[in-house]
Amino acid sequence: MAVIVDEKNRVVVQGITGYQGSYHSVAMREFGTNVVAGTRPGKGGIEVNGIPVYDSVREAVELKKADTSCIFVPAPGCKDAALEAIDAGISTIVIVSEHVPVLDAIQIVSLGSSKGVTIIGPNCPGLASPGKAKVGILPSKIFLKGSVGVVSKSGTLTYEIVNALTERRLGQSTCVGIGGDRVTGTSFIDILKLFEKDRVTKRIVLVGEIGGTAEEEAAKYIRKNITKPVVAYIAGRTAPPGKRMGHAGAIIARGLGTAESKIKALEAANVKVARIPTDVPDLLDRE
Amino acid sequence: MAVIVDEKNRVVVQGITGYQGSYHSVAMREFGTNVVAGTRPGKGGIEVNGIPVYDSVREAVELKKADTSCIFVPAPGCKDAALEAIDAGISTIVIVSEHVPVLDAIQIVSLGSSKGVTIIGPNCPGLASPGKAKVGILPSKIFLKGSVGVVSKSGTLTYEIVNALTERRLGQSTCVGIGGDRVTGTSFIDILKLFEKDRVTKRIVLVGEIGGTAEEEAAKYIRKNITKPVVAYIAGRTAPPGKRMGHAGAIIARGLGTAESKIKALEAANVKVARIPTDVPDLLDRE
Amino acid sequence: MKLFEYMAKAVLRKHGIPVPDGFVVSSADQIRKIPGPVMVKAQVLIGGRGKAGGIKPAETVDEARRVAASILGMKIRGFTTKEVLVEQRLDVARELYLGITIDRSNRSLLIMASPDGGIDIESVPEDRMLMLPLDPLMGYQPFVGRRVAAFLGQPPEQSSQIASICHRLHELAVYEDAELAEINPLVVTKDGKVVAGDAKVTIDSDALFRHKEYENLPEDLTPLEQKAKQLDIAFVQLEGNIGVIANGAGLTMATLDSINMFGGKAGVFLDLGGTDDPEKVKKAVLLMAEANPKVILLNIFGGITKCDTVAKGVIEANLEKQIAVPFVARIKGVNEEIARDMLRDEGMIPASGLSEAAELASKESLR
Amino acid sequence: MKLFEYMAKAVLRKHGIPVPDGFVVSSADQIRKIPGPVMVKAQVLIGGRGKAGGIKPAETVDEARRVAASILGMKIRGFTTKEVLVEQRLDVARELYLGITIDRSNRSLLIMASPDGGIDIESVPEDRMLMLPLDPLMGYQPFVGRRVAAFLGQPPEQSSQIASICHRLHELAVYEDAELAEINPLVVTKDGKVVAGDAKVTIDSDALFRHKEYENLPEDLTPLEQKAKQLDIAFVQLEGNIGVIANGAGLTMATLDSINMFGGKAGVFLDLGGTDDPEKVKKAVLLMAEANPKVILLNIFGGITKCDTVAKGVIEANLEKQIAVPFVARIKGVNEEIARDMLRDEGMIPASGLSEAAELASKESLR
Repeated sequence: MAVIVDEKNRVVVQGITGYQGSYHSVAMREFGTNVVAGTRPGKGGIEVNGIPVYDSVREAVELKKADTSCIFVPAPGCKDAALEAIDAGISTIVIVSEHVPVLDAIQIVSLGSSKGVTIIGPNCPGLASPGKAKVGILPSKIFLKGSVGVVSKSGTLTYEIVNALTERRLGQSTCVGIGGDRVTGTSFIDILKLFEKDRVTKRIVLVGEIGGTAEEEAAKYIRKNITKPVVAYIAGRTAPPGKRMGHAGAIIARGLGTAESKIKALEAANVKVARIPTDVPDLLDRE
Repeated sequence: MAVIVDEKNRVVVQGITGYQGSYHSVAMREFGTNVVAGTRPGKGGIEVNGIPVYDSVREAVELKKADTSCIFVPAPGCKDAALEAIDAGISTIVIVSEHVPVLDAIQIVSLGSSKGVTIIGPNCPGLASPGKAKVGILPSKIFLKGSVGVVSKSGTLTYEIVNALTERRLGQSTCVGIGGDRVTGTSFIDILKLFEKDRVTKRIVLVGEIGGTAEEEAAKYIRKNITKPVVAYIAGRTAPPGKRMGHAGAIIARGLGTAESKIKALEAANVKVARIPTDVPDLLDRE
Repeated sequence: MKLFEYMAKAVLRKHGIPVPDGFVVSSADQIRKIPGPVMVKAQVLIGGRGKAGGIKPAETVDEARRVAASILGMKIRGFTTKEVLVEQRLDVARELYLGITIDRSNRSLLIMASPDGGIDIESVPEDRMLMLPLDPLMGYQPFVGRRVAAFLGQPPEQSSQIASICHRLHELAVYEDAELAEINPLVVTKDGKVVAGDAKVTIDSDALFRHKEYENLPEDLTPLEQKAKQLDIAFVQLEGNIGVIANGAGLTMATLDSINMFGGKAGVFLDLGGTDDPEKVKKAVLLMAEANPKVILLNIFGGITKCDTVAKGVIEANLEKQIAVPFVARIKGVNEEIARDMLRDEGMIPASGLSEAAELASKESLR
Repeated sequence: MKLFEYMAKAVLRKHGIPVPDGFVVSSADQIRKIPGPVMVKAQVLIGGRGKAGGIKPAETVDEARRVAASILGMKIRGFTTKEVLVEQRLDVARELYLGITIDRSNRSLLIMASPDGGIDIESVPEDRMLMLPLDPLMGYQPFVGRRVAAFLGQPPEQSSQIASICHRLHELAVYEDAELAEINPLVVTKDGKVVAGDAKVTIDSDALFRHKEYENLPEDLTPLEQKAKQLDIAFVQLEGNIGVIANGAGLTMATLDSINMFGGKAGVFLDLGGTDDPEKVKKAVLLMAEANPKVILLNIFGGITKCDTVAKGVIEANLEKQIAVPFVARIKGVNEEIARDMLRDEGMIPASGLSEAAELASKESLR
């Protein structure tokens, strides 16, 4: 059993007829994922790369026993797509779609959590367990099977770091991109919890960014609950203060949210923090 | 441990300053219930019959550790009151208020169930476990401690039947009035499940009414899951067809919902069905 | 509360659901011009109008007036036609069914749809009827409309109209507190439009406090029913001759069942709700006296109030309006002995149990 | 996207929240009459206007014109004042704070309130600031407003106004997709009215597809920022001289961090988002050329597209507009060797890793 998904998950790709949906459904299948169906309202009956397409997730669940969804539907239709998946009984949903309105994300995430559905994203690259399965858009070539668990807010930066690990023969158990939007279904803590339990994962890499307080909360959690070694990188040490921060942001943050605050919190939790991404494999090697 | 509530529950009475709220908070306390607080927005700080009144349920929870609420707030404010209680972390809510709009009831019940809150009512007399506690408006005098579990959709008819049981020295373990509205938080099945598990309850009385299919569903459940003897009474054998039933009602009901249908279903589940309320003790005596 | 068809259609229109052009009149000469061929439809709150001759076509203004005159005043299953709806006749290609109501078992709203709309909707086989409970936390989402449209199996252009109507019907139910909103038939016209052919809307009467606009709508009530409504007492007219007053729906029905057991037959019954308020009991007794039953049976299970106080209310009513018929009274609760003596002294027939009361009343009614 | 104060107040008014009477002008002579004593307020999308002299009182039309003329054109922390709001002056008894925004940790909306409103709101101690996350499934309910009003500790009459404003502010956030709606100060006037003294509203730019009304609002953008926005590229101007193009926010920030490690300083940076679309890369290169950095650093991590295809886009851009400054290019993914050779042939400086690229660019920038 890998973290969240493995080769047994039966994946339906929502929005399979688009460029991304079509490309990545094949890439997922080639990685080992059991892609059983796609959906596109009004296009039911066709096939995309040999994958049957249905009008609704319900049909994919009833006819193909889909239990996992990967959503590529553009932002305006994303909430509908995600709630359709929840309503149809899908238990794990990876939302790749970007630019999802934050109030839509709040609704998706709160409904998902009230029904016990795991939601990853929105605006996330998804997750991959080399040798088992991937759900999302992470480039397959960068991975190497191994025992490092990677959890990250970022997309391409995650690829950069996974690639650096692989070049140093530091293989990965599971890599989860939780997405960098302000509201996401899965947090660092959710994934850290799974990595701690997962018998394959021996060491953990956490990739964060400035803004929000998720890294500080993760640090607090690590200090209390994580026994496996953790190495972190926080992007944005030298970035300008975020443009989103008005008064409300400052009131909420109360000094948290900066790179310094995050790094300090992580170091207090005995996490080694890399200064630049290429330092991550070095620090990990020393653990 | 009695069914749902006992003398350990800490009850807050929402709408304690009204006639009903004031009267029944004392009646509950005299029955043995631990009434710790009342609420009435804007009236925080006063006392009603020695019970401290707060502006909000949150204060009653924080200051008096209330975990159970009994709502007397008139229908227009009932949804707000119930959601306030859910939000404040109350785990059992008895809604006495009648004439609650059905869409409000749907919202209360679905939110309650998504948070794991037990909701009884709306428009229900509440529940009583003689010798332990009662939450609601059931007349205290009719009860006798014993081993018969009573579950009923009705108010005064429940009193009639409990009274008849008591006159025949057939004491009650717990009596739950689930309310007769179309949408209620707790169903016959929910209570039957608890009675089956409850070690004090030896025999069960179910009091239903024409309309809806709750009795048929209960009968199906009894057949499969209930080992204790059940006696039922269905009010409305001779009542005229309900005025509410239009096409939609008939489509949904598909022949169910009548007294005949309910009685047939219950008898098929080996439940003895009384023709009139006063037959209930006789049938129960024979079990 | 049920709305007349024309009001239901106005509510549909308000929420953006297409309905035929039309207008309502209470006398034939109010018809000045018509939008082409029309249907003239009796406005009564009961089904089966068509079979009863309450719906008829007309081609010209003159004919519309003639037809309207013939329908106005018509008695349809006990209801008098006071108004007719004169409405553009639809060029029907197909008749579908779409409705939304309360799903008791799922504790949610429920969308119902069938490709076989029209008069026999109640006998449509189960597999031709979609019953779709809506998750209350999720509310309506576009995928629901797509599913409904797919079930109805119309071409894409009609499907998108159906999905939109489905969305608006849900909105209507939520905004108007409709416990039932039903479009039957939902007509697909020959030129491809999807239009509500007929509509039933019932507003949840418990929600009227937030819908003042429905409060003073005409209802088809007798004077006694009107009075009962004002007192918040349920009033139902049955076939028998025993007038029953009880508190609580369950107890009222149980009282009817008990009467029946002893050979009696209930006539009017009044249900006070779960209260034992002496003032309300008194008013119910006065109201019952107006309904002229052969016997009156009062069955009150006391909760808060003491029985003697309730009995006092009954006696006051009797003083106010001498009740000439046998009056069987059963009041249960604290001080019931005192109450019984008071009632006996007043010439009433006290009873201690429900069965006893039912037996006594039945006997009196059969004399 | 941030709204100017006068627009934010128009949105508040639309949702029934009281705001002072007022109007906006872009030149002093547009002021014809005023509603009594007024404040003239610079309309810029930056805080600290008051301290900078951008808010001034006026008693008469003439004075208002003089004051407006002095404020119009004023530079406030880098922003030029193009319009002023002329607004009824409030007779302030108390200044409160009320806001709603996104709570990342709770994944919900968050209501914030403080009895200590005004300019120093950020330094209000925690126990004077109510932070109330709203359960998304429950939405806003009246008890929330009561709680907020109780925290603000005003008399009953003001409390009910506050609860109502709180309700409407939540409605505003939901209907307008506002990621921030802040009233600071929320003024209690001497005659007991509760009015929004100042307002900040930020609309979630991801939600503009359902708010066409905000799409063409004025924003204070430079021509290059405008161009970047049209291309859906994040454009940020920093202090340094290395122009950075990367794909993805995290990777872009990591590139800045790496440059900094090697002593360089980033100037303009462009973030393409998570894409490696060659066309978008090409457009970003052309845009960067216009920004005149001393060195350009391109860092693309390829996902879908092959590196040589991306390199081809870069080379095309270079052909279209000869780039005279050193160009360090790192493109990672399939066929990266081929891409590197292509770039070298074009006179660019290929790099294989992020550190190497950062080091090369920093060196070039320090020459």
